[in-house]
Amino acid sequence: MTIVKNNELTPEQVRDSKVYRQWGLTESEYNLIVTELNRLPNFTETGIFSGMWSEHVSYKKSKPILRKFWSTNARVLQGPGEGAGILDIGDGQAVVFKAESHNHPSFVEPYEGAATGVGGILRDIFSMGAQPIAVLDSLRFGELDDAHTRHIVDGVIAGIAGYGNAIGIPTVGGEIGFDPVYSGNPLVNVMAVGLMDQAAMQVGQAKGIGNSIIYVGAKTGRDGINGASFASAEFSTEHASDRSAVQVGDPFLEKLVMDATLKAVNAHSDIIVGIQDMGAAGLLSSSSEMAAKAGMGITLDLNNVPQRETNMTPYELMLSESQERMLFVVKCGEEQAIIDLFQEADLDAVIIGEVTDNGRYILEFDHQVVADVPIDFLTHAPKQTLPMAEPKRLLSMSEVQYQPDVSNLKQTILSLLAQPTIASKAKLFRHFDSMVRSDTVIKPGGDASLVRVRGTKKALAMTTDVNARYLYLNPYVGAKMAVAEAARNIVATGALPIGITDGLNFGSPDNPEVYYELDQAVAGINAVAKQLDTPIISGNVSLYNETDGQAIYPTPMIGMVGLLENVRNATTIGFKNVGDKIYIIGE
Amino acid sequence: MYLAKIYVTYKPSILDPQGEVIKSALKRMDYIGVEQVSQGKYFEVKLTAKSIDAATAEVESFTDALLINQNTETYHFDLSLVADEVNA
Amino acid sequence: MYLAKIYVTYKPSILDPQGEVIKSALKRMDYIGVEQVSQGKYFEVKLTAKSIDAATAEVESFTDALLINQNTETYHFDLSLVADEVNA
Amino acid sequence: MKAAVISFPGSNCDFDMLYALQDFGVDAQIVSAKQTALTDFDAIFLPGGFSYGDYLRTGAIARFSPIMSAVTQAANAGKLIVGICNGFQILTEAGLLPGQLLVNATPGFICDEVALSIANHETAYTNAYEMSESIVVPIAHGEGNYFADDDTLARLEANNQIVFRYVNNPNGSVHDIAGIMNERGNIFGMMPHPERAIDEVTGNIDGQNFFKSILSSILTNV
Ligand SMILES: Nc1ncnc2c1ncn2[C@@H]1O[C@H](COP(=O)(O)OP(=O)(O)O)[C@@H](O)[C@H]1O
Repeated sequence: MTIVKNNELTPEQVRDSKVYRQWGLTESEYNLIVTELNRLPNFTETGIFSGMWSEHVSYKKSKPILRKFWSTNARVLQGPGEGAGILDIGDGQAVVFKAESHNHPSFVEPYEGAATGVGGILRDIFSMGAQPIAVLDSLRFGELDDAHTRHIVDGVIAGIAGYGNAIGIPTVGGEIGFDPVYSGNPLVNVMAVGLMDQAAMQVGQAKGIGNSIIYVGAKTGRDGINGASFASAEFSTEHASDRSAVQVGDPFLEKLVMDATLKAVNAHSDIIVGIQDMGAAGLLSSSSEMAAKAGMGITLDLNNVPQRETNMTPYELMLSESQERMLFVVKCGEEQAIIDLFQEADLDAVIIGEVTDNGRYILEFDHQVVADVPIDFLTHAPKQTLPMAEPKRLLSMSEVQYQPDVSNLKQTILSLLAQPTIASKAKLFRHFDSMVRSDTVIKPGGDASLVRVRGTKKALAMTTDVNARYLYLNPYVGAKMAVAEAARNIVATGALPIGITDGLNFGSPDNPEVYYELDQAVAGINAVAKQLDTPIISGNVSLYNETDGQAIYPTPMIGMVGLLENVRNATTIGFKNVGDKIYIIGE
Repeated sequence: MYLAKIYVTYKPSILDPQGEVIKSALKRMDYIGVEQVSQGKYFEVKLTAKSIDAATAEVESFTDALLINQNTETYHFDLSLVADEVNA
Repeated sequence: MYLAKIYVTYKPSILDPQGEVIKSALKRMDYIGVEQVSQGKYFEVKLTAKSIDAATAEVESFTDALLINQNTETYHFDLSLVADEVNA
Repeated sequence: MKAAVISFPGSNCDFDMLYALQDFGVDAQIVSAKQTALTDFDAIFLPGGFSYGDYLRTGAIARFSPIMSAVTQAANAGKLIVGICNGFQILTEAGLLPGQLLVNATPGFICDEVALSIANHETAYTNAYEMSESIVVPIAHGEGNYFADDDTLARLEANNQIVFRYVNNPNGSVHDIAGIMNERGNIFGMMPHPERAIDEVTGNIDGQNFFKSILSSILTNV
């Protein structure tokens, strides 16, 4: 039987106060939990269901659409579902990449929101056993004539720089756009690319009865509690109390964690069973998903979790989103080698639990069981199939193409170039160290960026693109255009496009028109991806990008990676010689 | 003219990576009595104002608006009357 | 246990670019009374020591050695006796 | 020649420096800042990065790492000590080079490629450069604003200790100083990154002669 901690609501109080609704669980979800458990869930259990069943963690609303993504070809070693996707690039090597959004946190706290976004996406990469080699971003803000927007822009740029520069992974490219629809809901998407030997591939699974769960990295504090449900809720400008969900990043610590993790993967791949970073819904989602994927159970003793603050409750420990933390599953009896390796780098590494065969998620605290629920149930939020409706604006849209009225070409070109979205972003991206690691062949300022693979002739091209106005006018065609633009950027460096990650930024899926946009955008991405043979191997969904009922444009960022077999064949954007001919290619 | 001395610190629940790093450095340097370190910011602002009350209001207003990050930081300050002299 | 509050500022001859940036931002935000801004550091250090004299010596020693750079910075501090409690 | 590249917790250009040295045929290896001996090495490199997060002041905590007494010993023994970026900041904090690196005059991190003029060609770091050459070298720092008091500056100028100057000062450094050495000439620090400018593929080879200079001066001295 489970017990109730001091100061926490009793199961009956949870039921009667309906506190679960504030945490994002619906009435019917709560009832389903009661039926499945055959009792009332206690406070901690209710909290972990609300975290695991949030859209941000469970994708319960977007999964029916995401399933449609095409993600298999001969190169794909790992498709969606793990921390990041993996593609074969020959010579026993692989490229790993994924995108992540930090939209809501960056609006509330631009510097830390963007910084922790970079930290999180890098953990996704190195938890797969890959060395991160590059970061890119895709940013949307309101118009620059607004002081608050400028504050957000400055904070976001400084945050990406602050984290990426310090950890020493170059920020090699990205894109920035400005439009009033983003003024209350900026978009901060970051993408990271990593490189590894296929032999070192790690997946986040907790296999093997009796194997140990080891916690490594930063101590757990009360920061970001319920960040996952926070990211899955619509924003209201009046909701100032939401602001406690702020997390502060420590790139110095993450550098130590990254280096030690990669060292562990290289030296001890025989005893490491799985690795997972603690991202959204922290310890809770990392531990339960690792066990669920392996079809196992897990028992954690929360008293062993390293803690930064005193008197933290099981609920807080499980839902904290403190940064720079990872979980390892290590073969029983072999733990010391891993613990020593982390301690050598002055990092915490502590056994906090073990893998079981009972299929249950069990949490112990102060020698008592504080949660005991079936893992499969916990990690499979009830899917929701939502209604779709073609947006009214599209139904009533004129068939006639807009014809710009250009009477003074020179004037038009000058005012186009003066648009912040079109003008050079060099003033902003010069804050990013784009050259650290000394592998950057094409730096920001070209079409795509190019990073060489040291020790080989190869290089990887990478870019992020989307023009959301096109999607607003036609989500299917607009999404196709985004993939096509990304591919053109890759090809312009001489590289062959090989794969896609995405960041699907949309409004509330509960609005049938938004859900339709999401569905159409995915269909559009898919159509071109198949034509180009660029499977979608990872991605991120950010919904509820609305402020006071106003949704952003549908903004599916496309992150594309290309492979250039010989870096000496790289082509750059600049004109080379006087007298060279200029061609236009295409229709 | 008034001189405001403003002391900014992190809110207690916020991670303070600086403080931790400095503490371990001091320990390594054999300052074994050190139990806790936190690093914050210290501003000295000279301003003209009609009265000490006006100056107080002004300091609170711009500290909230610019000097601190209300999500993560908190502050206190002292205010005193000083001679009308600004170092260039 | 003792609590040392240590205030670090640039020496007057050192240009403080952060202070300048803040001052112009405040002016743009219409805090027109602001005449001068300087940004320094503020440390709170809890330490155990045999006596207030020992604590004073300790604080001076580690501040000189680590917390400031004597080329450009200077400091003053307050020391007080506090309850024996450290936040984890 | 044997070279050590010191890896402090938070160093992130350590491998860039290692690979650069190896490209020039140097027998180089990474040495952890926890080590205490450097007797085997002819030259010691302190690389760029954010040692200990650079939270207090750049280089302030790194200078108290265990390895630093060995670095000081090696310096006193006349071995070559080279600090790049964070390494320069550590050397000034440790008092092995005069002055201090302050926050950029316009606060904020900048990554760029800047022109440097060679202020002294007769050093272990510049002897391979042509007389009139001005070179372009990457910079990447938020605290590269070199400061020293007037007496120190006068001495640096009088003894030709200023090795590189910025052509267009990007960070407010006094006397446009980008790199300096001690009076004896065996300790050197600069904010720009020559190790990022040695390979045709990455688009800039102006750093090559920096390494060639070091090699030739060590080989003639050994
Ligand atoms: N936020 C950013 N971070 C890094 N590089 C950026 C960023 N925004 C733009 N860039 C760089 O500026 C160049 C032009 O970008 P963009 O305006 O998207 O061009 P295009 O429309 O041709 O794709 C690219 O090299 C891109 O990587």
